[in-house]
Amino acid sequence: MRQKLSEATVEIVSDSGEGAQKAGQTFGAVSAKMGNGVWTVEIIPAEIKPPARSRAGASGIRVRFGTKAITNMGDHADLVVALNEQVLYGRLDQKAYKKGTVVLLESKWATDGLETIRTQFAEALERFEGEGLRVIQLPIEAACGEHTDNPRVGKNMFVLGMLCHIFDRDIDKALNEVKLVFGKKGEKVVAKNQQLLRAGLEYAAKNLDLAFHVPSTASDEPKLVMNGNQALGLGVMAAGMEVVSMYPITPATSASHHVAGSFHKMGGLVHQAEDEIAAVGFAIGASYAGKTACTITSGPGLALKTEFLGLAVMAEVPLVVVVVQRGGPSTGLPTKVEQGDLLAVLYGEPGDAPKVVMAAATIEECFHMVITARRLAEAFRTPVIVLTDANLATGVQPIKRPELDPEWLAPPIDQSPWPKGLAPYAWDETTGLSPRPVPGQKGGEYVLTGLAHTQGSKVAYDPESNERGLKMRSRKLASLQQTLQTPEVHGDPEGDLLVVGWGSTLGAIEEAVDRMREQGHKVSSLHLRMVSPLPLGLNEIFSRFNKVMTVEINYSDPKDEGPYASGAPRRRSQLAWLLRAETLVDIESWSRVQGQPLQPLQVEQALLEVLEATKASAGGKSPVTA
Amino acid sequence: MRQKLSEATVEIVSDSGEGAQKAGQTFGAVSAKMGNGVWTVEIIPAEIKPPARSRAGASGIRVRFGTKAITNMGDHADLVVALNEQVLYGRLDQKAYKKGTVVLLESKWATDGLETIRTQFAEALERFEGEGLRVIQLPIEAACGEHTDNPRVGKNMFVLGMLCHIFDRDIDKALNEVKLVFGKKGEKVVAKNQQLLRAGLEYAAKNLDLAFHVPSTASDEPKLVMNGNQALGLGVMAAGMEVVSMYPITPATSASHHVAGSFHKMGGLVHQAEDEIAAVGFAIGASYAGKTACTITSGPGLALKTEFLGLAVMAEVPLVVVVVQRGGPSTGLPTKVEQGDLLAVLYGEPGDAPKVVMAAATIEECFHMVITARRLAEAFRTPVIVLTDANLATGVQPIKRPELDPEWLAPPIDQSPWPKGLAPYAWDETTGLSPRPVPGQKGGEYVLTGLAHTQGSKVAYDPESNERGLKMRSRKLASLQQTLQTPEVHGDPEGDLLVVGWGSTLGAIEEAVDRMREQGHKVSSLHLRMVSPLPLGLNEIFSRFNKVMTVEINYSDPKDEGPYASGAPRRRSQLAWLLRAETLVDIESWSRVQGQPLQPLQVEQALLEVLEATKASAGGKSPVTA
Amino acid sequence: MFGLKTDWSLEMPPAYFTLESYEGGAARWCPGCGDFAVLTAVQKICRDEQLPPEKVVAVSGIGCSSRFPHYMKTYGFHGLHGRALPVACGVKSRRPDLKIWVATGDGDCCSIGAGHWVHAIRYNMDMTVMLFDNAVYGLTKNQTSPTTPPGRKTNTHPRGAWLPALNPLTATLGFSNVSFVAQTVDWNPVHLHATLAAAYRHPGTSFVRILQRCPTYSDDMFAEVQKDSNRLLLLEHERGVPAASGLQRMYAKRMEHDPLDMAQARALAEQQDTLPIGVLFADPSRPRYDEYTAQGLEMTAEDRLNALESELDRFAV
Amino acid sequence: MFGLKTDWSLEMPPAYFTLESYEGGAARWCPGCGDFAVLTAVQKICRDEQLPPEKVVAVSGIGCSSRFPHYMKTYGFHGLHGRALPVACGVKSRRPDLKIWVATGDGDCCSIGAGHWVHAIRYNMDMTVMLFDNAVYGLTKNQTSPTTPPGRKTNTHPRGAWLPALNPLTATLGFSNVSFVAQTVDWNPVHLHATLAAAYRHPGTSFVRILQRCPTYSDDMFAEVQKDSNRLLLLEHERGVPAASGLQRMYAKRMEHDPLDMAQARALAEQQDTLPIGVLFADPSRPRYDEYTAQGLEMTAEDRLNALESELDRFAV
Ligand SMILES: Cc1ncc(C[n+]2csc(CCOP(=O)(O)OP(=O)(O)O)c2C)c(N)n1
Ligand SMILES: Cc1ncc(C[n+]2csc(CCOP(=O)(O)OP(=O)(O)O)c2C)c(N)n1
Ligand code: SF4
Ligand code: SF4
Ligand SMILES: [Mg+2]
Ligand SMILES: [Mg+2]
Repeated sequence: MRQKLSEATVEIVSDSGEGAQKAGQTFGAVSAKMGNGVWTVEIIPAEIKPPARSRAGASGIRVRFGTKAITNMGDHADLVVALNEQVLYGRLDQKAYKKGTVVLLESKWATDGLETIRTQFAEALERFEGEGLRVIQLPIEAACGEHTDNPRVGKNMFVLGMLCHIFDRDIDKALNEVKLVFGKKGEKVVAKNQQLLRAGLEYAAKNLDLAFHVPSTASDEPKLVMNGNQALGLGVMAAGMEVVSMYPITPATSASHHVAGSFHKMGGLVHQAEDEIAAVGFAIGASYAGKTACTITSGPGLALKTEFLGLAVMAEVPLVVVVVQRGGPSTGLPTKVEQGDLLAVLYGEPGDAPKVVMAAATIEECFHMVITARRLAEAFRTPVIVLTDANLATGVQPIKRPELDPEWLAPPIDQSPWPKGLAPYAWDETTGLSPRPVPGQKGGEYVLTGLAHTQGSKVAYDPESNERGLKMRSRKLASLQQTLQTPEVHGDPEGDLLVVGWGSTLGAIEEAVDRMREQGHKVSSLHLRMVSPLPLGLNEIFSRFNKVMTVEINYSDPKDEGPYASGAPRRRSQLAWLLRAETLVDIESWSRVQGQPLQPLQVEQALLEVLEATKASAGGKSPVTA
Repeated sequence: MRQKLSEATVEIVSDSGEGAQKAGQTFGAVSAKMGNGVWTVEIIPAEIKPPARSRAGASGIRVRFGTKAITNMGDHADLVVALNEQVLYGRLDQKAYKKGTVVLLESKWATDGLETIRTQFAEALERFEGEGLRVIQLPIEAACGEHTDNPRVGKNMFVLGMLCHIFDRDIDKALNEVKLVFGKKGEKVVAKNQQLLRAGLEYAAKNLDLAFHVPSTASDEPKLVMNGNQALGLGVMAAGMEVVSMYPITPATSASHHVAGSFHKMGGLVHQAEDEIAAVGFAIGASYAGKTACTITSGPGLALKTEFLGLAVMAEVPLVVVVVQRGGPSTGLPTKVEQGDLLAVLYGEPGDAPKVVMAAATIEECFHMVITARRLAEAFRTPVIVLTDANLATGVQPIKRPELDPEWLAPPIDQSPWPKGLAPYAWDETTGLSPRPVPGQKGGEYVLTGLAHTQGSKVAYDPESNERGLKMRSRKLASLQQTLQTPEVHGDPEGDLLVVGWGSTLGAIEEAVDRMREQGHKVSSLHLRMVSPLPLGLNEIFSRFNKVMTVEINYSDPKDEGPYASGAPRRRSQLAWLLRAETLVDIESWSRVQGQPLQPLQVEQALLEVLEATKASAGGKSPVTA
Repeated sequence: MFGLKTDWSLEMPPAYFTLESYEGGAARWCPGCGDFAVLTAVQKICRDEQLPPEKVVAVSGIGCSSRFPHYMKTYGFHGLHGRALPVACGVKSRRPDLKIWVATGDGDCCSIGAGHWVHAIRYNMDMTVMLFDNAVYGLTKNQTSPTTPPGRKTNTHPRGAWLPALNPLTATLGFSNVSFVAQTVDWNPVHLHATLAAAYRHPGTSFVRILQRCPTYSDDMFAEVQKDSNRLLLLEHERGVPAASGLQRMYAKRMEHDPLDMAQARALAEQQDTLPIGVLFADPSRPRYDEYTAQGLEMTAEDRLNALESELDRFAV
Repeated sequence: MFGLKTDWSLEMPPAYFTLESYEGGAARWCPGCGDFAVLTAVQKICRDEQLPPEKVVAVSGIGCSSRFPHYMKTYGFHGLHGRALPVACGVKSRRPDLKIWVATGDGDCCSIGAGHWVHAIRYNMDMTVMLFDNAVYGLTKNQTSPTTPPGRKTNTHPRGAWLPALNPLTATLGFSNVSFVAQTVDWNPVHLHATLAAAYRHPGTSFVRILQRCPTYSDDMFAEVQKDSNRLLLLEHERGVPAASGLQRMYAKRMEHDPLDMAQARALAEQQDTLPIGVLFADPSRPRYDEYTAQGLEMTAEDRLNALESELDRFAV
C-alpha cells in the first residue's frame, strides 16, 4: 500500500549537464497537470561549467508538491536522487536535508577505477550517515545502460521514471510531457526517452520499497506553469509595452530572453544597449516619444541607472523599471536571492525623487504587476519600480491562466493637436497630475529638462518654481496613496505578534504563521505590495498587536550579539527601518542573508523566539492560549 | 556723528563682468583684517554671460559683517549698491531686501538714449518704492569717470571707496588690500585703483549722509579668509592626500581648481577623469595600491559613483568622497544650495552598504573634516562621505589659521612583508576591523573582489560567508559609534523645542535660536556632524524637550496643506526621516528648497509657528517664561 | 540661398513654415559664442526642408551647447551630461516620423559620453549629431576637455593640459558601421549650412564636428585657422558638400575627395596643419538599426493579443 | 623557449621564481575555454621576466575572462563590469613599480566599458590590456556582444544578432595617442606568448585583442580560422613579433609589417577574410600619462608641509 502524504519535497542533484533540471521540470509539470500544488526551484552552480564531482558544483532541482497550493520551496527535502556524492556537500551546508531524508545515490563511484574517488565516496557515506540521511545506493547509470548506449545522457529520464513510480505519477501524463519536451527533436528521440522513463519506473517498482501517494484534485481551470521571470516577460507583453531596453545581468536577463523569443510577434523591440545607463536612457527616450518602455535589471545595473531615474522623476517621464534583486552589496551573490534593494530604489537618487515602488510577492504577481505598473507610470507620469528577486525569478509554479484584456495594452499615442495654451506640466494643484504632450502633437512643442523648471518646462531662475515642482511631484504620491486599499491581515486582526513582509517571502511567512496558529499562537502576518507610497491604515493595524516585526532577506544586526553599547540602535532590515520612520512603532526585524529563500521552519523558529522574548518582557503573563 | 551698529549687511549688484565681486571681497577682507566678523557670499547668475541689464543676470556679492563672529549670510541687506536697476528684481524675488533698505542706484539709466531703458528705470523706481526701499540715485559712473578714462572697469573700486567711507573702514588697510589684489598687474594698476578708491571715499563723504561705525576688536590670532571649497582643497592637502580624482561639476569643481593650482608643490596629483565613474574607479585603484585618494563631486556625479561606492564598501577600500550638494533631483539647480543628498549617500547602493557619513557645518570644518575623514577611512577600511553644500562652497569667512600637524598626513605605505598566515580580511570579530595588505607587500598577495568573499578574499560559495561579511562590515559602524561624543545642545539642555540640524545651516539656526532665547522662548538646538553612524545619546536628549524638529534645506511636504488623508504621514525632510526611524520620536521638520541658504529670520518664524502649535496642542498652558 | 528652397518661392506649400516657426526662446549664450551660428543653420535647414516643428526633436546632454533644444520652437529633450545619444536613439527607435538633431559638446560626447558615441555610430540610426567642439568645458567654466590641445591652461590644468588631444574624426572613422563623418566651422555660415544640410539628408547617423568658438574661455583656440584660410582644406564632392560658388572663392586649398574613400578619409582626419572641412566619409548603404527597431509598428491590438495567447499556450499544462 | 629566459638557466637569480610562483587557485573556466591558454602565457611571461609576485597586479572587470586575477598568485583586483581600466590606471598612477595586467572581455571593454577604453588608450599608461574576445557574453550565458557577428543566434537575439560587429582593432587605432595594438589567438600558444611578451615589454598601454574560444557558447565562432591557417596573416617585424622559428612554419600567409606604419595598420585591421595576427601598431615614443601622474612621489612630509604653509599664507589676512 502506498503511504499517503499531503506533500513531498524531492531533489535531483548532479553535475551540471546531466539533465537533472529537465527531469525535475517534467516531474513538476506532470504533478501540476495532475492538479497538485507545485513549487520548483533550480539548484544552480556558481560557475558555468564547474568541474565534475565538485562540491560547489551541484546542479539540479528541487520540486515540492502537495495536495494544496504550494507557495515556496519548503524546508527539508524528503527524497533526493544524487548522481554523485560530492554534490551533496553543498546542499548539506545549505541545510537542505534533515534526519531521515532518503538519498538515492548512484553507486558506481564505490567501485571507480580511481582510488581517490573510492575514498571520497566512502568518506561521504560516513558523513551522510552521521547526518542521519537514509542512503540507498543504486547502480542508476548501469541500470539505465541496459536500455541505451548513452546512459550519461539518458539517465535523467530514467530517474524521472523512478520518481514517477515512487510518487505515483500519472504515467500517461508523464509520457505525454516527454513528448512535449522532446517533440522538436523528432519521434525517435521522443520514443527513446519514453522508453527510458518506463524503464526507470519499472526499475523502481522492482528494486525500491518506496511508494507514496500525494492526492490531487484535477481542476478544469486552465493553468500555466512558469517561473517568475517568464511571468514577468509575459506581463511586459500583456501590458502592451513596445520597448524592453536592457543590458544583460543575472538574475534579470532571463526575463529579457523570454521576451526576446517572442516579442517580435507582438511588434515589440528588445534593445540590448551598450550598458545600463544607455538602456534606461533609451527607454526614457522612447517613453518621451510616447512609446511604452521598460527596463529590466538587477542591483549593479540599478546603481548605474540612478542618475537617469532622477531625471525621469524630475521630468515626469512614465517608465517601468523592473529590478530582479540578487545578493549585494556590489557584485555580491549574482545568482542568489536577496531583498536588499528596497532603500536604494526609494532613496538612491540625489535630491528628492519620489516615485512609485511595488514588490511582487508571487509568480502570478510578476505577471500582473507589470500591467499595473505601466498604467500607474502613465497615469502618474512617473517612473514605477517593480521589485522581484532571484527566488521568484527561478521558482516555477502553476498559476491561473490570465484572461487577456485589451484594456491592459497601452492605448496608441495621441497625435491630435495639443490644446492651445495648455502648459506641458499643467499641474493640478490638488493631485500634482498633468497631461503630457507627445512629439508629433502640433502645438505641444516643449523641451523636457532635468533642470528645475516652470510648468511651461522653462528653466526656472526664480526660487519659488523649484519648490513648486518638488511639491507637485511629491503630491502625486499622496494622491496615489488615497486610492490604495489597506492590506489585509493574514490571520486574526489582533494578537501578540504581527509579521510584516514584502516580496517573495510571502509563501514562507504565511506557511510559518499558519503552522504557529495551528499550535495556538496569536500570530498574524501582513504582506506589502505597495512600498511607495505605503498604504494608509498601517498604524491602526499595528496598534492591535503587542509586537510588530518584519521578516526579510536583507541584512540586520543580529539581536543580543556584538559589541553594542546599551541603547545603541541596531541596524534593522530595510522594510523595518522604513516602517519605523513612517509609523514610529518599534518594529523589530529578523533576517537571513545567505543567498537562499527563507524556509518556513526558519521563520517559525524566529517568530517563536520573538514571541518568547515579548512574553518575558511582558512580565511572564502568557498571551498565548494553549 | 557716525551711527554705531553691531552689524551690517551690504550688497553690490551689477551685470556680470563689472567687478562687483572683487570689490565686495576686498571690502570683506578689509573688515576681517580690522577684526570684524565677516560672511561673504557671491550672487551668481545662472548663465555664464547673461545679457546686460537682465533680470536673471544679477551678479554680485553680499557682505555681512559685525562686531562678533558672523556665521551666515543673514536676512535682509541694509545697504545695496546697484549698477543698474534690472538686476535688483531677482534679488527682490529672493527677499534679499526689506523696507528701509538703502539702495545706492546708478542714475545714468534715467537719461539713457533708449526710451525703453528710461521707461524700465522709471518702472523699477516705482516698484522699489512700493517695496519700501530707500533709493538714492547717484551718477556713479560719471563721478568715477572724472578719475579714469575707463569708468566701466574702474567703478568697482570707486564703489569700494564709497563703502569704506560709509562704514568707516580703515583706509590704510583698504589701500593695502588693493595693492595685494592688483599687485601682479604692476604698480601703475595698483596706483590707479587706489586713486579710484580714494575718489569714491571722498565722493561719498561729500554727497551722502550715510555714516556708520561697526566696532571691531583687532586680535593677534592669525586668520585666513576663504570659502568652503578653498578650505576643502586645503584640507585635502593637509590630510596628506596624494590623489584627487574628479570630473568637473558645479559647485564641487572649484575645490579641485584650488587643489590643481598648488597640489604639484606637495607632490600630489589631480586627475580629471573621463567621467565620474572613472574618477571614483581611479581613486579606488590608487587607494587599493596604498595611496590616499579622494574624489570630489556633486549630486549627478554622486549618482554615477553609486556602483563603485558599493564595491568600496564591499571590498573595504579606504576612500574619501566629498559631496558638495546642489539643488536636485537630476540636474536641478546646479549652482544653488540644497541638502538633498543625505539619504542618497546613506542608502544609494543596492544591498547593505554601511559607510561613514559626515557633514561639515562651517567653512572651518570643511578643512578639518577631510583630515578626519581620511583617518577614519583608513582606520575603518571604508569609504567616508563628507557632505558640504553650495552655501559653504561659496561663503567666505575669516577662520583661525590651522597649525599644521605632520600627524595629519598619511603615513608612507607599508611595504614590509605581510605576516605569514594573516588573511587579507582578518576581521576582529568584535570590531569588524582588519589590517590591510598593500601591493608590494611580499606574502600579502590577494585578489580584491566585489563578490561575496571569505576572509581570505576568496569567492564565497557557502551561505554563511556572505552573512559573515555583511556582519563584519556592519560591525565597523557600531565600533565607530562607541567612540563618538554625544553632541552638545546649544542652549538649555531641556525646554519646549529642540531644533536639530546638519550641515551649512548651523549659523542660521543658532542665530535664530539665540534671538528666540533672548525673547524668552525655551528653544535649543543640536547640530549633527556625524550622520552615519549617528552618535549615541540622542534619545536621551530628545526626551528632555516637548517637541523635536529638524530644519533643513531639502523637501518636505508642507504642513496643513494638500489633499492628504487624515493620518497620512507627510513626507518629511531627510534628517527628520532618519531620526524618526532611529529614535522613534515624532520628529517634525520644516524646510525650504528655494536654492538659497536659510535666513535666521525665516528659521525664527518657522520655530515660532511650531512652538505655537505645540503650545496649542498642549492645551494652552504656556511653557514660555516671559 | 545655397541652391536650396528659398523664402521667396512662389510655390508655397499650404502651411509654409518660416524661420520664426523654429525660433524658441532668446538664446542665452555669451555674445560671440559660436553656438548661435549653428542654431541659425539648423533653423534654416528646418525651414528649407519645411519640417513640421512638431515632428522635429532636438536632443542634447548638458553643457553650453546642450542648451540648444531650449532655443528651438520644436520638441526637445535636454537630458543628462553625456547621455544625449541613448535618449536620441530611444526617441527614434519607434518614431521613424520624427527628425532628430543631437547637440553635444566635446565633453558631453567625447568624455563622459564616449561609450555611447562608439555605439550610436554603430547603430547608425537616422539622425544628425552635431559635435560642438570648442575644446573646452564651457558651462562649468573652463576645464580641460578631451580635445583641449596640450599646453593650454585651464582651471583643472593651470600649468597646461598634458595629454595629447583626442581627435574625434579619427576615432569616429574607426567605429564600425560609421556612415557619415564631416567637419565644419562655426564662422563660415555657408559651409556650416551646406555641411549640416548634407548631414541632415544623409540616411543614417551623420556625425559633424563643428569647430566652435568660445570667446569666453578659449578665445584664441581657432583664431589662427580662422585668420589664415590656408589652414583649412575644402573638401568637395558631389556626394559631399558640392562645390558651391561662394565657398570656392573663400578657400585657396581645395580638394576633390570621394566620401566613400575610407583610407583617404582617415588620412585627412589625421591632418593637423591643414584641417579638412566638408564631408570626409559618407556611405548611405550601411545598415540602419532604426529600420530594425521600427519593425512591427503596424501591428494591431488584436494581432498582439492573438500572438500573446499563443505565447501563453506554450506554458499551459 | 621562444628565445627568452628559460627554466634551465644556470645563472639563477637569488630568489628564482618558477611558474608555480604565479599559479593561484585552480582555474574554474569550462573545459576547453581559451582563457586557460592566456593565463598560462601570462604566468610564463612573469616567470621569464622574473617579476616578484608582489609587484604584479592583475586587474579585471566582470565576466568569465575577468576571473583571471583569481587564478594568479599575485595581487589582483576583480572589480566592476566594464571598469577594469579606470582602476588599473589608478593603481598605476602612483605606483610605477607595479606591473599591471588587465583582463577584460569583449562586453567588458567594448560595450559597458567603451568610454574608458577610448580614454585609457589615450592615457597610455604602462600596462598590458588583454581583450578576451570570444564574441559573446560568457558569464551571463550567451548574449550578444559588440563583436558578435550578425546573424549569430544568442539569447538576446534568438533570431540572430542584427548589428554589424564592432572591430576593436580599427576602433583602437582611431583613438588618439594609441601606442600599441596587436592581435593573436588563444589556440597558438607560441604566437600568444610572443605577442603578449611584446606587449608586456612595450612602454605604454599595449592593447592585445585575443581571439578566444568559448566552447560553451560559441564553439564554432573561430572554428574556420582555426582550421584554415590561410585565414590568418602572420605579421612579422623585428619591432613587433619577430620571425620566430616555429611560427613561420605554421602560416603560409606572412607579411613584413612595420608597426610604425599606421595607415597600413588600419588597412590590415579592416581585413575580415584574412585576419592579421601579430603587432599592428607600436610607437614607443608616445607620451605616457603615468610619467606625469607619478610626479612628486619623492617629496618628503617636510617638503609637503612647507609647501602647504605657503599655500595658507595666500589666504592670510
Ligand atoms: C553627471 C554630470 N557630471 C558633470 C556635470 C557638470 N557638467 C555640466 S556641462 C559639463 C561639460 C561641458 O562641456 P562640453 O560638453 O564641452 O560643453 P560646452 O559647455 O563646452 O558646450 C560638465 C562637466 C553634470 N552636469 N553632470
Ligand atoms: C553593471 C553590471 N552589468 C551587468 C553585469 C552582468 N555581467 C557580468 S559579466 C557580463 C558580460 C560578460 O561578457 P564579456 O565581457 O564578453 O566577458 P566573458 O564572460 O565573455 O569573458 C555581464 C553583462 C554586471 N555584473 N554588472
Ligand atoms: S562659455 Fe563659451 S561655449 Fe559657453 S556660451 Fe559662453 S562662449 Fe559659448
Ligand atoms: S562560458 Fe565560455 S568563456 Fe566562459 S568559461 Fe565557459 S568556455 Fe570560457
Ligand atoms: Mg565644450
Ligand atoms: Mg566575451
